[in-house]
Amino acid sequence: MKKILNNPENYVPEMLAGLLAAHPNRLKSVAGDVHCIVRADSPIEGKVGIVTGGGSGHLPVFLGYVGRGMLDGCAVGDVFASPTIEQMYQTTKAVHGGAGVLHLFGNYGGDVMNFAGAADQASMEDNIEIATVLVADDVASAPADKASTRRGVAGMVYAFKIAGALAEERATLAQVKAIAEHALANTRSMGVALGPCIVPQVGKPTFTLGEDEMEIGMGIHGEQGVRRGKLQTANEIVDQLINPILEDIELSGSEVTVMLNSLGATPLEELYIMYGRLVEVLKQHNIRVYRPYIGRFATSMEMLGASLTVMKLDDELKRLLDAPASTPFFDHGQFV
Amino acid sequence: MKKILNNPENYVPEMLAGLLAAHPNRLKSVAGDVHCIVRADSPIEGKVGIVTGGGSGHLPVFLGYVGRGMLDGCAVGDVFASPTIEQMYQTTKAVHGGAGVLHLFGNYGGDVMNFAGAADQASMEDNIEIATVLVADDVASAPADKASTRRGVAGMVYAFKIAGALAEERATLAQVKAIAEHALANTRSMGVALGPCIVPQVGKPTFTLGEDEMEIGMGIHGEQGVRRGKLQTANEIVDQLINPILEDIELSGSEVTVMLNSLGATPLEELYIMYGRLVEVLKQHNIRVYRPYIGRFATSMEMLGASLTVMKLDDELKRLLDAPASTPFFDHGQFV
Amino acid sequence: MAAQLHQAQVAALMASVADYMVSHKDELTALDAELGDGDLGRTIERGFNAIAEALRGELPADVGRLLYQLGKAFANAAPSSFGALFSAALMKGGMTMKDKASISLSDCAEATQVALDALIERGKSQLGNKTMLDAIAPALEAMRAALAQDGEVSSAAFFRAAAEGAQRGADETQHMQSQTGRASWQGERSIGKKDPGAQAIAMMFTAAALHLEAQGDAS
Amino acid sequence: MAAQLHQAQVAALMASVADYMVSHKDELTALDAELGDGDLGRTIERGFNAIAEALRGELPADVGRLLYQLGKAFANAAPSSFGALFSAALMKGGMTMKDKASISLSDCAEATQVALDALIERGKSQLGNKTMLDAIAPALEAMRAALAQDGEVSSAAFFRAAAEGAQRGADETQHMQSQTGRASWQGERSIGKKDPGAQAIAMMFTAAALHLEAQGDAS
Ligand SMILES: Nc1ncnc2c1ncn2[C@@H]1O[C@H](COP(=O)(O)OP(=O)(O)O)[C@@H](O)[C@H]1O
Ligand SMILES: Nc1ncnc2c1ncn2[C@@H]1O[C@H](COP(=O)(O)OP(=O)(O)O)[C@@H](O)[C@H]1O
Ligand SMILES: [Mg+2]
Ligand SMILES: [Mg+2]
Ligand SMILES: [Mg+2]
Ligand SMILES: [Mg+2]
Repeated sequence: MKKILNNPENYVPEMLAGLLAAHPNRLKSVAGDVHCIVRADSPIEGKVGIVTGGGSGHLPVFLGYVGRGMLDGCAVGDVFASPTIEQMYQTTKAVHGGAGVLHLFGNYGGDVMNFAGAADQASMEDNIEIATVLVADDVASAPADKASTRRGVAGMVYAFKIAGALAEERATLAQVKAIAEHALANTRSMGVALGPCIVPQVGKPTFTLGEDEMEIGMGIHGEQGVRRGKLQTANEIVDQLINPILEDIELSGSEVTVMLNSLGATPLEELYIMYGRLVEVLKQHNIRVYRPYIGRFATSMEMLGASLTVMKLDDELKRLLDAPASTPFFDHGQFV
Repeated sequence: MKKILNNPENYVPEMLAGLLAAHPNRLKSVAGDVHCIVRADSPIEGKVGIVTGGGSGHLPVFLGYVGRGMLDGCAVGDVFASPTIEQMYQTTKAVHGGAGVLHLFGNYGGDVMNFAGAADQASMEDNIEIATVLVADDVASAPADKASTRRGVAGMVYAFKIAGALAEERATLAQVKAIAEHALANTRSMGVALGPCIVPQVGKPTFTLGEDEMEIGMGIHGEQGVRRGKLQTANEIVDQLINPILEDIELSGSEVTVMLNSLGATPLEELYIMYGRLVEVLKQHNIRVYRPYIGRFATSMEMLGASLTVMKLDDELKRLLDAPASTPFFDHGQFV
Repeated sequence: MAAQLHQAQVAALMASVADYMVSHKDELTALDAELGDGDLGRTIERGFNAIAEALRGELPADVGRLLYQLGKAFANAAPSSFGALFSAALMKGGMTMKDKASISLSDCAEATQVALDALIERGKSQLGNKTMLDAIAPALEAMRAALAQDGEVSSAAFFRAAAEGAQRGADETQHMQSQTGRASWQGERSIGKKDPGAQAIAMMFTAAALHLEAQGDAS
Repeated sequence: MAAQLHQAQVAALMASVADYMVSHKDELTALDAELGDGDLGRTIERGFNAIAEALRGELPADVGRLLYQLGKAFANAAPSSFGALFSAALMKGGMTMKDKASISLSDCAEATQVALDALIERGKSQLGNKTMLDAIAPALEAMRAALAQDGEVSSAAFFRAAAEGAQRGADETQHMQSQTGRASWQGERSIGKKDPGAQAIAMMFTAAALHLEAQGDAS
């Protein structure tokens, strides 16, 4: 296992300590637990708090998006493992500014069940109004008629951005929830894996692929995809990512934002090669691209592969996408 | 070779085409050659142009830093290979706004000799005043008494930022050259490699390391380092990167900016683990950190490893570091 | 007199189960690697280590609060799907035995029923979806059958019956298509693989039976 | 009459050299992998393919412009250290023979001297620093010696002498410590390894000798 670490057991707490040391003006931990990370200026009176949570190993997801215009807090689990109910609860409590809290996170069993427990506890013990929105954007994980069982992947970054922008404008909890749902209803993703990553405490690869194999549709923890086969060209891969998305949501004639995301090891160079093909295909379908995001937005440590996310835009989503945001990993525009 | 590409021979031109398609408002190519990339608003009348160049495979270095407040242009070579004299010349010509052009690039033989040829041509044929500053920040590559032969690594990003900020203020070529030299005189780097990358046209790893080995001081193209040995802990690695730097430049009691840079595959999580140790060591030497940069700033495609860069700050460097910049890969602050 | 388990016996039994589970974790990792993300062994290890540790500390005097506390320890140590559900089961099941310093075997069956209901509520899943539920339900049935057949059944025999039921149920999951959790993303390809959570449940009952058999417990 | 090489003969000779170099590129890659970054074979391949391609196109009638054009083709195709230097050598060396439709062997030696000087100027390196210079200098010496010994020396014998000199020089680089280019970053560890650029030069002269020998050229 070729990793720069001190002790697999301390991978996450040491990572969090480093993160807090690097961004003291932006982030703080609460309840004496580095796994409970919130904006340094939390709670913000009168603003809906947005809390996410999930396993580590996906930076910048999740906690890299805690900051102005995006998230208020993040409960951080061990690598690829849910945080605890207690951590979710403490994070929720710490960002509550009187306007309620949105739990916005990926559709993974452990997270779902633990957030349910945390929501119960926050509403029962502290009378905090909680709304919950699950991210389930990965078209590879279930057919359209079971869309609600899909897993959440990079599309969550768009949900963070859109919901975060509206919350920053002091919208109500119901409004923030509604816009998150609206953004996600218009968001689809699909990925491809070329090589595995290693969970530090496990010490061996999460899956194996032949020297010349790839898996289309594989999940970000190595969950099985839709098809394993010979490694194909960039153009063929892009086609296999975009086509299922185009079948799942009507996009012709519309404007979209796209995110081409490396799962970690795949270099930017290859994302740009993919992007060349992507715009070609989108053009064929009369789809215009607004503000492409190309880089590493949701990773699986050193996994080799990439994902594509498309969000269909309307005026409101465009306005919120353009709104300023400032977090350790996502900066654009300027707050006035 | 597990890469997402169409044809190794077209790796770079397809990457560039994708990049130009993604950032049409920021970048354009000139002289009918996608290898000659300049700011979309080039040339800027009365502003010193800053041109860099070098091999591909290091994104965001080099061309990712072309934009307001940083670089004006970049001549792009094949993977790990110098661009041609002609490409450097055309790029230089395209950004010349009447105030001269600074050639600012890493100390690699091919680049040095080709930039020399391009500078000759630009001054002879077009009467453009050219200044040249080489980046030679890698302390692992030569002892202090041969510092000018050192290779250039991630420290060039600081040079781009500082020189770019001053050029944006309409300083003269001599001033821009002087501040670039000043920044670099205060900049040192050192890296560690845990695993190789693959040059697409070569198809096999640039070097091999045993399953449990690392190489301290290895260059970003796989050039030999100072020591190959057993993989050590994050803390031990950080010590071996920072100590040679502390021996090379007097930093006690001063303020620095640091860059912890992944060479590609090494995840952000591990950089933060390293950062935790780094601040500890710096504190022991009474060195304060201003604005740490933690992420992927200068890579070698999917190489596994990391580098550390330190730049000692004074008021002027701090001011220029804080100045706004806006490029496809580097955004901070806002232009007014 | 019908078999009773005192608080200390329950604690000893849970310690044995914890021990057994930790040493059999790799089997569960392997199953979860096939069907899920390969972390169930780790969940089991962390969760049961936390239980073992809690058992070495100060313990409530009644069985209900004991199980509740162990459930909470599991939840904080191993918050995966299985952890969230199993800990909820222990906590809710435990709550039915609050204030009881000793419990009967029908209390056990009753608590298992409550736990099963709690799991269904929290996990929003159903029997037949290829989950741990499919091991718990037949275990519960076997418990009820054992009690119905012989009111004086020994706790060892009672848990042996439950273990056999759970194992049968776990084995049955091989023929099911997963409808819940990350295994469901495999769709039809999930058929033929045993559900790791169900197998974990079967192993726990087996561990309990082995413990009681080793005690020569025929009370 | 002293040996002369006409433009067409130079073109044919360069085509043979290009061919030979491309088919021997792997040896150079291996040397450069030891001492540098392993791309010299690729530089050679691209550069000489570009030369071969240029030779298939329209050619200037004089040897000087021919070599200048081939140098430029090499530079645009293979802009590495070796490429930048070798192409400069061809261009500057070529310029000394501008307007000559045919050249003598002492023109060759003269051009080599000019090329060597140009290399030193552009590369800011010196003899003994373990570079291609250390193959060119002894080749030049051998050329001069051959001319001095026998004013009527055949072009085949002349280039054979140069090739032997270059190869001796290239072999000698093994004992040197690198002072220039990326190999210098290896410091003392560079000792014992042959300089790839020097070996490339030796191979070019060898290829030229082989070509002329095969022509049975004893003019
Ligand atoms: N909603 C659910 N209801 C009941 N059991 C479930 C549910 N989801 C998962 N499980 C059980 O949990 C097991 C997987 O546990 P675990 O490995 O902890 O999950 P994950 O790694 O996906 O969080 C499955 O084999 C299944 O028995
Ligand atoms: N400054 C220099 N002067 C003379 N020869 C040089 C110089 N730098 C490099 N070389 C020669 O070039 C060879 C390496 O060429 P190449 O592989 O193209 O370099 P790189 O890959 O470093 O750009 C060396 O073996 C050496 O002979
Ligand atoms: Mg899991
Ligand atoms: Mg090279
Ligand atoms: Mg699992
Ligand atoms: Mg080389």
